[in-house]
Amino acid sequence: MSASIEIPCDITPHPVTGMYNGKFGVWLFLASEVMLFGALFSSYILLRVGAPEAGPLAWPDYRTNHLNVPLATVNTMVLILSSVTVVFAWYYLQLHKFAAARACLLATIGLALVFMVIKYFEYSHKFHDGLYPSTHNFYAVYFTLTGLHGLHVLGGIIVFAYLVGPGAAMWKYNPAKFTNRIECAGLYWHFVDLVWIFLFPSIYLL
Amino acid sequence: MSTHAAAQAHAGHDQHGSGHDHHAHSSWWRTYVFSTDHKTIGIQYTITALCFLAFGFGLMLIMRWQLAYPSDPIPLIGGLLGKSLVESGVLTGQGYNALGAMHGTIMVFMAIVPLAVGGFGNYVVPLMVGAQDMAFPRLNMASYWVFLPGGLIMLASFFMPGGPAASGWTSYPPLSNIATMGQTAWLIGMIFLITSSLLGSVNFIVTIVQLRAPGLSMFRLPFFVWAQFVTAFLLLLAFPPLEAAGVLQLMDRVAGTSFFMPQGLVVSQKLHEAVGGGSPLLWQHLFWFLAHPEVYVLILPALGIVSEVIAANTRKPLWGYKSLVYAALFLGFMSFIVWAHHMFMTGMGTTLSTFFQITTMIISIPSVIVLTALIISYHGASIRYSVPMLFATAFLPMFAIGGLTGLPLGLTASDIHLHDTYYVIGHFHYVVAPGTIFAMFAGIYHWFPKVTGRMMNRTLGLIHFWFSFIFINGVFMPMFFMGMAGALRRQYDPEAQLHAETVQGLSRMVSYSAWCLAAVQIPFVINFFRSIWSGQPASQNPWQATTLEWAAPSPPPHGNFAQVPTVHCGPYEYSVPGERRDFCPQFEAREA
Amino acid sequence: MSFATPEDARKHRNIYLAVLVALAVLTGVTVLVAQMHFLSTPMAVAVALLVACIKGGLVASFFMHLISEKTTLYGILVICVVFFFVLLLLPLATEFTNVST
Amino acid sequence: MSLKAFHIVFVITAAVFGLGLGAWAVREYRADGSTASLIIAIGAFAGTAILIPYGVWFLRKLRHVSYV
Amino acid sequence: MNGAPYGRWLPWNASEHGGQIDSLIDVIHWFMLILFVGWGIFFVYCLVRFRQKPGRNAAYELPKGAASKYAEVGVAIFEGFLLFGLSVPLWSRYKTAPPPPEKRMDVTAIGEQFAWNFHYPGKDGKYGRLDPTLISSSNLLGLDKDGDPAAEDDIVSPELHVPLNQDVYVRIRSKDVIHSFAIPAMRVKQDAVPGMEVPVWFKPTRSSDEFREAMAREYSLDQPTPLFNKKKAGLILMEDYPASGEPVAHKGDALVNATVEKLLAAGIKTVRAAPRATMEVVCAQLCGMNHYSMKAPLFVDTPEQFEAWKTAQSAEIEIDLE
Repeated sequence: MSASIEIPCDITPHPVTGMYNGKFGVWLFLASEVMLFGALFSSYILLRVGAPEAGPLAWPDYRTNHLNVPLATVNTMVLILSSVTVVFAWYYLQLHKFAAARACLLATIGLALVFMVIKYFEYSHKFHDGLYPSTHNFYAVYFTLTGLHGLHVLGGIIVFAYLVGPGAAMWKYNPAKFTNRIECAGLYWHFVDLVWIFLFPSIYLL
Repeated sequence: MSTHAAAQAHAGHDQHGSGHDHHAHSSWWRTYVFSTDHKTIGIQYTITALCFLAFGFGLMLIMRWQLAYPSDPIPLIGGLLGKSLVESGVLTGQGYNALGAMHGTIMVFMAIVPLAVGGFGNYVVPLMVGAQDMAFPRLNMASYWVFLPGGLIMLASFFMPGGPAASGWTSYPPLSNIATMGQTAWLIGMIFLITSSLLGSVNFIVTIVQLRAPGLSMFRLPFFVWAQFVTAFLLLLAFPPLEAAGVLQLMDRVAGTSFFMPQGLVVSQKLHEAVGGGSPLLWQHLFWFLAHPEVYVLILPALGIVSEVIAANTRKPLWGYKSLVYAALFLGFMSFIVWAHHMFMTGMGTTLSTFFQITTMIISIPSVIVLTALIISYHGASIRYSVPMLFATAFLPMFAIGGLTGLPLGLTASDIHLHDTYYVIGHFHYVVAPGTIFAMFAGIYHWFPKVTGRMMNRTLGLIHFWFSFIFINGVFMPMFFMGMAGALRRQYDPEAQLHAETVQGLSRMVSYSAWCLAAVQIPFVINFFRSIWSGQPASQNPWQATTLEWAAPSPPPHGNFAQVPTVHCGPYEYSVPGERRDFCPQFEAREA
Repeated sequence: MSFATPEDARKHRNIYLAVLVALAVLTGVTVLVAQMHFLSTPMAVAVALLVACIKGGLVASFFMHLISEKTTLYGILVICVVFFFVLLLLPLATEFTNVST
Repeated sequence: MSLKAFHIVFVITAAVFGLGLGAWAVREYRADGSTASLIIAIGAFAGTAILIPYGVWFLRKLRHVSYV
Repeated sequence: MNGAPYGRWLPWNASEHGGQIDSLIDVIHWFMLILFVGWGIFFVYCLVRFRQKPGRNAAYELPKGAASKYAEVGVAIFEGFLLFGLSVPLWSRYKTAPPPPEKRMDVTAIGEQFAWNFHYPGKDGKYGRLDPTLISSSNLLGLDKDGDPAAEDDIVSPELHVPLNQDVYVRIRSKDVIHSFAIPAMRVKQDAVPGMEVPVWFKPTRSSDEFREAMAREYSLDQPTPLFNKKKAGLILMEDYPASGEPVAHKGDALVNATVEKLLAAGIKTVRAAPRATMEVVCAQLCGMNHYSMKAPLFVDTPEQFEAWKTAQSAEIEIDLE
């Protein structure tokens, strides 16, 4: 009986795929996420195209939909900035500058929290105005898509909080693997930001 | 990978804290319950799925009573069932629909997929690729522990007010939107099950691509691994749309949105309060976008198992190994663009229906190729009729019937008459019941010695096989004739309609066969448990097979192999001329 | 893949810059088409989609191709993108070719 | 694809998006002259103006990091 | 085409296009049978011929694959023929060429949990406005009789009556959930999706009378078993009884308890009777707890019968109005 299990390509890239397991896994996960959001976008398009031209069920456009574009623009910038901080956390880890990396990760978490707070204000403003998911299918789409995206952001916050908190201990005994973990988390985070970049124009601006 | 990281990589093989506990020091919980060992997880999946399989089968046996003797009280257990299902011992219409919906859901999502992928896939794939474990052992554990709550939520819905979901396993809105609370439980359960499948599929793909033993190129992989590989892709890319659909339906039910609710619905002469603007067909698209690939999720692992069993028992290489692989890949790809053949009757126009008919006919070609390749593999063989071989052999004609009867359903014109009749039930059950489930039995008998180190009893196995074979045909063959006569599926009272009344005799025959089929599973259960403790001890390679799992001891220890095997040849080198034995395992080097 | 020589690196950087410029120009085209109103709405949408496809193609072929010679992942992502569009377009097409009165 | 590669794709997408948003806001400003639109337009173009040189700088800075 | 209309294989076909569907089904099944038997013979031969025997090894060399290639190509070609030769043209004819408005009988079928209702436009050929807010238990469709003059002569019926040998154009709708409008005898099936109106059309070529003649059976009236359980509900007499002299019961009378008593009193113990409704519009899509009971009788009337029925329905409407 072997005393411990060695999984190949746990840290070093596989010669054929050029990826270590974690990165490959994250990309596969992102592929499934593409299909998830694809289905939601598909629903959005179908409902929008199928909506009547006039009447209470007509689809509101950006002039009439009561969404707050300036706030969402700020949020977009916040997310883009948080992607930059993530990539630099990874970069600093490769240079063995752990303190700088941690600062970047903390900044990422901070920016993500800012995003969530702004989101909270947006939502509560909608509720205050009597706009609920049940008001109209547009708000149903708006709340569902941005809500699901918000859950992804929340997931990212938890992952980063773990990596900067208890998970950071790994840096001491297995820095290569820790760096990989940051890269995987960063890939996920970039994807979440990318979804927002597509969500923003298609919900707020069209 | 940075230069720094690369430099670190080799130094960084310290596994401390990465979750791969040393087997010897693990607690009972870590070894048997929250285990990260793919074999333990595979066994957990298998046992759980077999329980769900029996449960789903039991639901059908109750429904079969109503179909044989409409409105007669159910004997023995009629009084034990809850108010949501029976009234004074008689199954209600709502109860019948609930049992039907849960039978479908349990069998597809909680029995066969976990058995085929979670059970066999988890146990066998890492062994077959010569890995010590899956790529992400803890993710693997998480996948099981997400699956189980999903299943339990489904079961819990039986105790909810109004009973479990009763809108069919397809859960078409608006019916499912206005249904009782059980439907919400169904949706939440499904989201768990889908998440579990996603976690599992990522693990499978990475394991198969990255963790293969030295010398094991992709085209030296056993067909079973290829089948699991394609299956994992189907799970990965097809399941998320259903997850999205589930979220949307949950929003409809909980937050009052109208994704699937059009305007002006009048339910029981009252205007429904939903604002409207939704599309009921949207759900069908999202559902079938998953559910058609799901068919191949059910069938591909079965084909994989059958191929392994046939190769080992015909003592010759599989005919057309590469065409099998390409056929499986092609099946996987095509399965994403045929889904709307489930929706021909929704009012689809000629253009799109022609498109979907064409893709449906095209997808039948690789199935024909697979079947032909497996049948030709028998030619020139030296067939050893072991119990798994009998099941695998029976699988082929059963799968052929299931596949062939798909033809009239895939063509719009003949589908007009056959859509939603018992013909459909017969068709897909031939694919999954005498098809996939027979393959699962073949797999259980085949790998039982590897898992437990003991053989299963042959006599009991023969009894199990022959009677199952007879009765399962007694269950499903009459359904084609009932469907031809126009008897519709999902009918609580089988005699309510003129055209169905005339085939009630057949319906009763189906019920008798089903109960007999249940009875002849008893030898299997006895055999299964008796063999675990007192079966004849098995050697490391009792079937004299060639693939890598037989290089490990029976049962394999934590870490699987004493040392990671090196692969020297393709997967099915049987009866090689000039060799001492009639098999050349992948893990043994040949002279010259 | 890492660059062998500084020249190599510079060459690649120039390509990236060229692609960036091309992307910016194409975006300008989209905006121009949208602003000028000399095309009917479906045509404008078609042009916008076409430009978007070209842009996507640029990103995929230059960046992704240059990024790595390893094709496994890109194969998977391409399949994913294909199914994404299937999912996006086929239900829509089906809905709008339905037989109705 | 490494995080570096994905970051580049991301920056390009973000820049393209910034241009689109800027163009949209300019059109809005032309239509109704609202200050908010003007601010968004300026902000979006400024963001893009930062993102593109940032992308180039990023490429240069991480030259030694592999794309795989 | 003899024996009972409903039996073990396809039911009698009562529509013009149904024959083509039936022959397509037959062709496919012959094809399936030939293929399966062909495979089966080869398979059984292999199973017997190549069973394990001492002293004989399996052949490592694989058999040549030409035959299988031919088989696969043959299957593909035949599937192509089924598709482009039979199914697509049939579907296209069936779905894209509705009968011209002046030649057809127009009716709307509206599904609800758990019944079908049929809305005929009446003499003026115009449908009255349907308003969901007006729906009540006495106005199942919400027909706006007061507000819309076109609604005055509209007929709303739980039975579907169609004239023999005339094109019937059915607009299919649903009030609540998804139903499926299915008439097995007509080879018609179309989902009723709420929010959509989808038409189907067919031309009945066999009358209810013809079906009834074939379904008529001898019924014994003095049996202790209840004659009028749900299975045999809706029987009508096929002849006058007694045949000679003054009949106590007439052809077409419903076989209800009162009639049976009269017949038994007259000393008649067996009668020939058949179901009144010989064809059914059923729901083929799960629509809730009583899905199985969602059906409506379909009558294919001769032109005279059809006119008589319409007149009777209009008379009822007038009584209502008074």
